[in-house]
Amino acid sequence: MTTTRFHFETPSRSAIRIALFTLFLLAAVLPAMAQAPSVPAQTPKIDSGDTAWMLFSTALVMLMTPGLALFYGGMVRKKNVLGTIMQSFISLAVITLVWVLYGYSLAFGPSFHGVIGTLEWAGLAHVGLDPNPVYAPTVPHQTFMMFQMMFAIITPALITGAIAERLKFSTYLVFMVLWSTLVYAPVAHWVWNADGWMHSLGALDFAGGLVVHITSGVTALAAVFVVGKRRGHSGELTPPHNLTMTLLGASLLWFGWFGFNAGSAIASGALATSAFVATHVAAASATLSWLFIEWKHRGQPTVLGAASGAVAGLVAITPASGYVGPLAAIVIGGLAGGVCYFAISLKSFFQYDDSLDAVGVHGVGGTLGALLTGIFASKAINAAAHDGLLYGTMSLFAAQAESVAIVIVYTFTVSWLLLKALDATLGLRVTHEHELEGLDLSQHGESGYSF
Amino acid sequence: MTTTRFHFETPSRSAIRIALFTLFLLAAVLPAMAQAPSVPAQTPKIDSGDTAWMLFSTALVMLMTPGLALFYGGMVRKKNVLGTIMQSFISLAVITLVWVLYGYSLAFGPSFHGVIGTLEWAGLAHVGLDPNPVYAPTVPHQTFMMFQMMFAIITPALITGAIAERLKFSTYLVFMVLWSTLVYAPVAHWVWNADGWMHSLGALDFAGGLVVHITSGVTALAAVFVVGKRRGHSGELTPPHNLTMTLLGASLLWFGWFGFNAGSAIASGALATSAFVATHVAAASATLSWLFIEWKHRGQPTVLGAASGAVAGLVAITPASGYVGPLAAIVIGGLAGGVCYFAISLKSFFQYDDSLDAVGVHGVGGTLGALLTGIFASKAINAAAHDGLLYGTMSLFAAQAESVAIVIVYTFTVSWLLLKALDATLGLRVTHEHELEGLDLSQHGESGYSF
Amino acid sequence: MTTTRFHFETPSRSAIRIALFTLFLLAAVLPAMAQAPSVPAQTPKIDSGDTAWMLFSTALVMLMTPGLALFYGGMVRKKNVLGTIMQSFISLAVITLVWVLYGYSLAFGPSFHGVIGTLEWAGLAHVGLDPNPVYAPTVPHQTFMMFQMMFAIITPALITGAIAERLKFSTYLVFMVLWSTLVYAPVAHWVWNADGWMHSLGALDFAGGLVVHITSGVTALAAVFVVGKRRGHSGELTPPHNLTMTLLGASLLWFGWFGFNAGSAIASGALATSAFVATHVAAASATLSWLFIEWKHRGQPTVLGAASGAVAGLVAITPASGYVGPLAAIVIGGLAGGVCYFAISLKSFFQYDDSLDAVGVHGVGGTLGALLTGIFASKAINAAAHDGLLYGTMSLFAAQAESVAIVIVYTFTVSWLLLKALDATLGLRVTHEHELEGLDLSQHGESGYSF
Amino acid sequence: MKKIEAIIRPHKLDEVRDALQEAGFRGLTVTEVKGYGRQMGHNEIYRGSEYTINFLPKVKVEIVCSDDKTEKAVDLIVKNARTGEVGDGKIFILAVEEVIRVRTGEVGDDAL
Amino acid sequence: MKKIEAIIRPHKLDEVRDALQEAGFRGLTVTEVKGYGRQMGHNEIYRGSEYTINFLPKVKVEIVCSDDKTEKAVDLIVKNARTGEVGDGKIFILAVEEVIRVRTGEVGDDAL
Amino acid sequence: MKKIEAIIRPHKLDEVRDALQEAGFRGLTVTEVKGYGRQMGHNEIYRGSEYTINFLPKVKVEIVCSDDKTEKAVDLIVKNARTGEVGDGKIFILAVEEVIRVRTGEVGDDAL
Ligand SMILES: Nc1ncnc2c1ncn2[C@@H]1O[C@H](COP(=O)(O)OP(=O)(O)O)[C@@H](O)[C@H]1O
Ligand SMILES: Nc1ncnc2c1ncn2[C@@H]1O[C@H](COP(=O)(O)OP(=O)(O)O)[C@@H](O)[C@H]1O
Ligand SMILES: Nc1ncnc2c1ncn2[C@@H]1O[C@H](COP(=O)(O)OP(=O)(O)O)[C@@H](O)[C@H]1O
Repeated sequence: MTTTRFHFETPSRSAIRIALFTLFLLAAVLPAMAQAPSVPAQTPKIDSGDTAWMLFSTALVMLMTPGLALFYGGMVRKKNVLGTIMQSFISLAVITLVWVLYGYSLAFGPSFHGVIGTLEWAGLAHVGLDPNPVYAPTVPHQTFMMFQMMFAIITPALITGAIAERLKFSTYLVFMVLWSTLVYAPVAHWVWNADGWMHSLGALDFAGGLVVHITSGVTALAAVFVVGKRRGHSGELTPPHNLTMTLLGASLLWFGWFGFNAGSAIASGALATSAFVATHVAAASATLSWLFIEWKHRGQPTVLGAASGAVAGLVAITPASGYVGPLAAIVIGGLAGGVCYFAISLKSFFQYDDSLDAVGVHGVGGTLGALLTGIFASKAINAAAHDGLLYGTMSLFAAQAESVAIVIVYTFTVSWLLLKALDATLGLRVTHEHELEGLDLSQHGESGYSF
Repeated sequence: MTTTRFHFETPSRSAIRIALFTLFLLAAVLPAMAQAPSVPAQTPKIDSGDTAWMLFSTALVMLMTPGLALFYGGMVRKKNVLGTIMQSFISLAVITLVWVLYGYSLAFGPSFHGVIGTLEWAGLAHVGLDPNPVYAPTVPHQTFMMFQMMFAIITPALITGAIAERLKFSTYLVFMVLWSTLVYAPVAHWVWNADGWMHSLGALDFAGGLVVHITSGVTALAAVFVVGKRRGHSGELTPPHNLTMTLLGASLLWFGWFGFNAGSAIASGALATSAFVATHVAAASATLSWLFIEWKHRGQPTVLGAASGAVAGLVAITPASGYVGPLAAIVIGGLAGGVCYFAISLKSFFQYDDSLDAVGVHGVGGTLGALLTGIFASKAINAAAHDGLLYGTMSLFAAQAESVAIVIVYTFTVSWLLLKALDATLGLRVTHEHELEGLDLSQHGESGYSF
Repeated sequence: MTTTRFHFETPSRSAIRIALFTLFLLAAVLPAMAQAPSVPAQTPKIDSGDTAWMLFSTALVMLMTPGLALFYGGMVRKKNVLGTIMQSFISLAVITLVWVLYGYSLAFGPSFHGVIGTLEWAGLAHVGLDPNPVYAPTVPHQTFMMFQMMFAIITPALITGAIAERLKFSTYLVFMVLWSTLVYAPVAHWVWNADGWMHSLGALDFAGGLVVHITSGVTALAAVFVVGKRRGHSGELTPPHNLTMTLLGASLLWFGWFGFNAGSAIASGALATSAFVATHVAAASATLSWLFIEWKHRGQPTVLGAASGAVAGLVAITPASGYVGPLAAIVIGGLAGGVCYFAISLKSFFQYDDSLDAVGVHGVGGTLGALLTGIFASKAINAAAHDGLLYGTMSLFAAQAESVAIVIVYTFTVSWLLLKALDATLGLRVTHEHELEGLDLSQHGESGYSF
Repeated sequence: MKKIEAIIRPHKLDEVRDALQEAGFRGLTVTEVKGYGRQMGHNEIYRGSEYTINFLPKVKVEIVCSDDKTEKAVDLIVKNARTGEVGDGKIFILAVEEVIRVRTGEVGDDAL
Repeated sequence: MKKIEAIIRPHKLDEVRDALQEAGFRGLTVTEVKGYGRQMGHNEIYRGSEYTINFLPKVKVEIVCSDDKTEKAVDLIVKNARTGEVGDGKIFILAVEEVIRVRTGEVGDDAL
Repeated sequence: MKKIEAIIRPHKLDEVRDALQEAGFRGLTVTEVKGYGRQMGHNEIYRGSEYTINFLPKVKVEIVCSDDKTEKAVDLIVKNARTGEVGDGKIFILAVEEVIRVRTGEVGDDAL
């Protein structure tokens, strides 16, 4: 699939071409529908409880994307609220099709030398309702595919926080498709595919510290440099327009994260419970740690700080959630709250405009979490894990550090090139006038509120 | 409990009648309480995973009604926001009692010649915690009853979109009760009751294309004619007052629809997964198709368009969700986005005021979905299905078309008569002054916002 | 654990001390991490369906706290919206740590003469992933612990409704910790611990009428007296600033309450279904009963009334939910709507300022529900129950009344002393200027909205 | 030049604007205000407590025009904003000493 | 006739309104405004970035009354809106040339 | 004394405020308004229906100052609010008869 053939002249022309291309793709695959996955006569291995849990988790992770939309949407100015929400919401549509048509095959399909999946599972061929014994022995293969789809959906949306209030919608659509293909799918393949080459490193990533948070956070960093700062002298930047929306978004993220992490056990039961506990406890601990540090440092415990702390904790516990107990989760959360609090001040220091702190929270928090996994992971919690530094073993930590470094370098390079190419051709950024007018009117012809 | 002392003279007279009727019913069934459904000593057939999934699905479908409230509430003017939200919210209360007292019995109880249920199960007599082998062999009968209740709740709420900003609250309460009794319960009986007469047609309706969307959409059409347009010259109609609320509502609908469709498998496992996948994929595809068509047609890809497309896709996939694979779902969603996009322009053409497009989305989308089921349904996906046109069989499509026609004719006739009768007696519409003042103040004595 | 050693001079000093103390605690328990709960080689008794249901229920109850935040947040003035939301949200963080560190051990740990738990389970020692046969034989012990945690989280948040718009944030943090330790944990121990002394009374409390609603409602009553009325002459009190937020909150509460009550079956299946049905039906019935009484009494059926009625019904059914059938639930809900409607007028009569009616709804509704459990409970529904008055047995009702009286007296006494002590030392109430300025700016340095 | 300030009912705004526009008035400025006057406020009831809403939503329309057009503008406003019920609003006329158009710097009648 | 424009603190509005009403002033119009003046704004901190909120919420009260009542009105406003802290606000008095009541078309003092 | 009312584009507010402040103008009051004028409104499309948004967001800046500073203020506003496109706005100058500071009761120029 060569999405590179895209060649946009104006937003609407590009729109129609995408539509045509989609149709074309559909035409190509429609004959395959007769052989679509079927309910086999006998599926002895499907467990109703595990499937219930995984379907529920999938629904929860789906809800995180609207949650993120609100979390981000509340932090921007009123004139950008719809555009910001849309950047997350539309990912539900775009990445779903990418995933079904070829993304899942690239990430989880039969591996080509551990580097990328072949297109054997494109259009979900061979991805049926029988369990896939490798990935998910007790639930239908499509359940696993859907669960993973929700991860692929939220990841590009996370990036948009860094370049909020200035991203061109039409280019963003193309970016999502390409980034998902060139960054997300390969990294997911390396880390999670049964034959992915990073397995040999022995690194652990329970629910996506590398695959979701580091990729999105590092791309966010590349994006702030390529896209540049928001225009207008600083005085014009007004505070978050609706923090109640942000709080609601943070709460939905927290709620959905139970599916994200505990669902990554790919079964109901003890491991799911353990990840569930670690997730919640780390979020709580990070909330308090951010809040108290801010209170000490700035004199006020803010509500946005509490929400940000919670998200930072959730990010950091993600890679570790299936390998650590509740007390380790308290420590991980506590560190995440503090480290991310200071990480977001880096932007003032280095003078870049990571508008909603995608770098500071997802990049830094994800990296921290991946490294702390190398310290706190314990075979006592999850027999499939390795012991971390705390238990006297050095190798896991080294593997974590190595895998973090590799993912950062790969992601930054490819994302930077991709963003540069898009900026030079389609333009990543709205015009000055459109930025002043706001994304809502300029990109979508709408206003968020007509009170 | 003596609510009988109530003595209403005005609008509230209808209210009191409902109350009296309710009391009467309660009085009749209270003695039965001692024999209320019991946890039997042995319930060998209840599957904990299936029950978990169905309880979860029920909760999800319940959440759709508040989701709809927000979806609609964001699209009206500020002065009508509470009234609009209330029209959905109150359905949770009113239809719950209707369903427990007699609605479930009419729809799913022992059939009277395939036409309507008897009152044998009124007050949930015989609807206990043992599984009902016909409807749901692995979950308690009450689980199935509750799941179905949530469908009965959201359906009348869907109608209100067509006549938003002018419906009289007191009359609406009476309408809900009567419509549920005269339209929803019979159609549900015909289509879903094990002995319903439409079974013999061989039509398929997995999760309510006929029962939920066509009935509500067609009644919406009848209602726009009976109730008439909103007053005021067109200039006075202001744009949606809060699209962030609408987006949140659409997201909750999407989230809840997993329960709606995948829950209609009435068990966890392969079929639920298949329906889950089809639902999500169709929503994604419809979102993009609406968006791109609008972009081409109007020059801007709107956020409201994306949300509307998603809902249109969810509506259209509803009857097909348990019978089609993911690629067929992409096609169904893609068609739904396009067809519903053009369907909503019909109102400008025919000059009726389907304010929030209940006809264009639920009527047209539901009909489209029911017909497409006749094209794309496949025994390979669900052994209980029939093959559609695509697989060379004509009979299913014919059955679908016939059942659609029957439901449309029945629903339109009964709804139109009911609405006319209510308009002539209680009045369906608020007064001119109340319409100017807004539903919030005139119907409820409140304001949505006091900023 | 002697949190009484806290000694706050200024908010930020206290903050840092809490942080230090937390660190200290962590240091103390970190070595224990190696012996953290492990996934045992064999866990034959974990049921995947039951665990799926309990994890889902736990997530649902977690969502109730943000739901409560919105429910309350919409009812206050704009200048207090963040502060009000924060009072609920922060409970997710604070009580989580309390519960993990020692709260769960106090409430559910090995009993010290039926009065309080020992610290044997502090830091979740011995609370692993194997099922605890006493509390939850088919799910991991940590699942049960997490489910119970969510109850401990929402309970202090409920109290804040009574003293909204004037509570000092820093003192509130201390209050939460102490109240949870001195009131919540003991009462939960008496009622729900396998060896709790109130078991011998034979009282029933399925999901927390005593433990959650009476404790919070009675503490709310103590708080309105200790804290006093909001300042400003009455004309200055403006109506709820955003009822759409309140409606969304009420909807999330209703949704979450399925987990709260049906999850209290601690397993999927018949009992969970029965509680689910009772919960929903009671909410519906209470919504209508409040609405119609208000309509008759005040002339308008308000949207806030409907939402309040729903919550009142959910509160009242809580203790009874696992012991009554749907028709009894209709009666309980109907009574709750009416009784709570009149209970909230008491505040005008007695001239206290229970700002958001925590006393009227949770105190009165919880008491009513506990007493009605003594009337309507039936062994036919739940073999583990006792029959209520309706079935000719007096003893259960007597036990309910006795336990209600004991919990009220204990809670009021301890809460009143605690609140008085905090008021005298740290100050419970913001200064006059801060109250005028609003909690958002004075306590958190933020504004909810910058439109 | 005069400035006409008209406090009117919100739902009359479109009619007033249309009438003024047809009559050749090319500019006006609108502010949402709350009015207190002879028109009785209404009561809103929230959980049993009554709140008297004394301040009612109104809009203020401001039009600056040359002296000779003032009467015409006032007539149009009165005609189109009137319902005959208490609360229709008031029109105030003030003298304006100078008008400047920001874009061009033009002053006086040319700036309108 | 005069128009009195008073920029005051929002939470003083009810007291001012009550006082004016008791003294027989039957109408006024209120606008939410943002004021910039000697009163220092405050800082709000969002995720480590400080935002200086220079514009503070104020309300503008407009009362049109006959010349002889102007002093009375000003006195009442000053008395009831004062806290003594910087930021209490200002009162401006402008001449009004004509007043018309929309409902009746009455003009001048009768229209008030 | 004069009252300067300037209707300008919202995003020009900060520049105007900064310029005025530097020039020694210590107080002003801002109101969000909607303007109707030569500048064409835009169309918003909601589900296929077009809504013409004729009223565009503007802000009204009010500054009361002594007669001699009026010109200076107007100059600064014109310079800093101008984009050269239709819709830059208007400035109106009205006479103010008296100014009172609520906090102190001072009147006239002292009150500013
Ligand atoms: N003296 C006044 N000064 C300023 N505004 C006034 C005055 N009197 C009335 N208004 C405004 O005019 C509106 C309508 O006045 P009201 O007395 O209610 O009815 P009517 O205009 O029919 O006499 C009020 O809501 C208020 O905004
Ligand atoms: N010259 C002015 N023109 C217009 N409004 C002004 C002027 N000076 C002050 N104001 C308004 O009065 C408010 C209070 O003024 P400020 O200087 O803060 O305190 P004080 O009234 O105590 O002197 C300001 O917020 C602003 O709205
Ligand atoms: N005659 C007028 N009276 C009051 N306000 C006016 C008048 N004319 C214009 N305005 C205000 O000035 C704004 C800008 O005017 P417009 O005609 O669009 O452009 P320009 O200022 O460039 O001529 C309008 O939006 C309106 O708020």
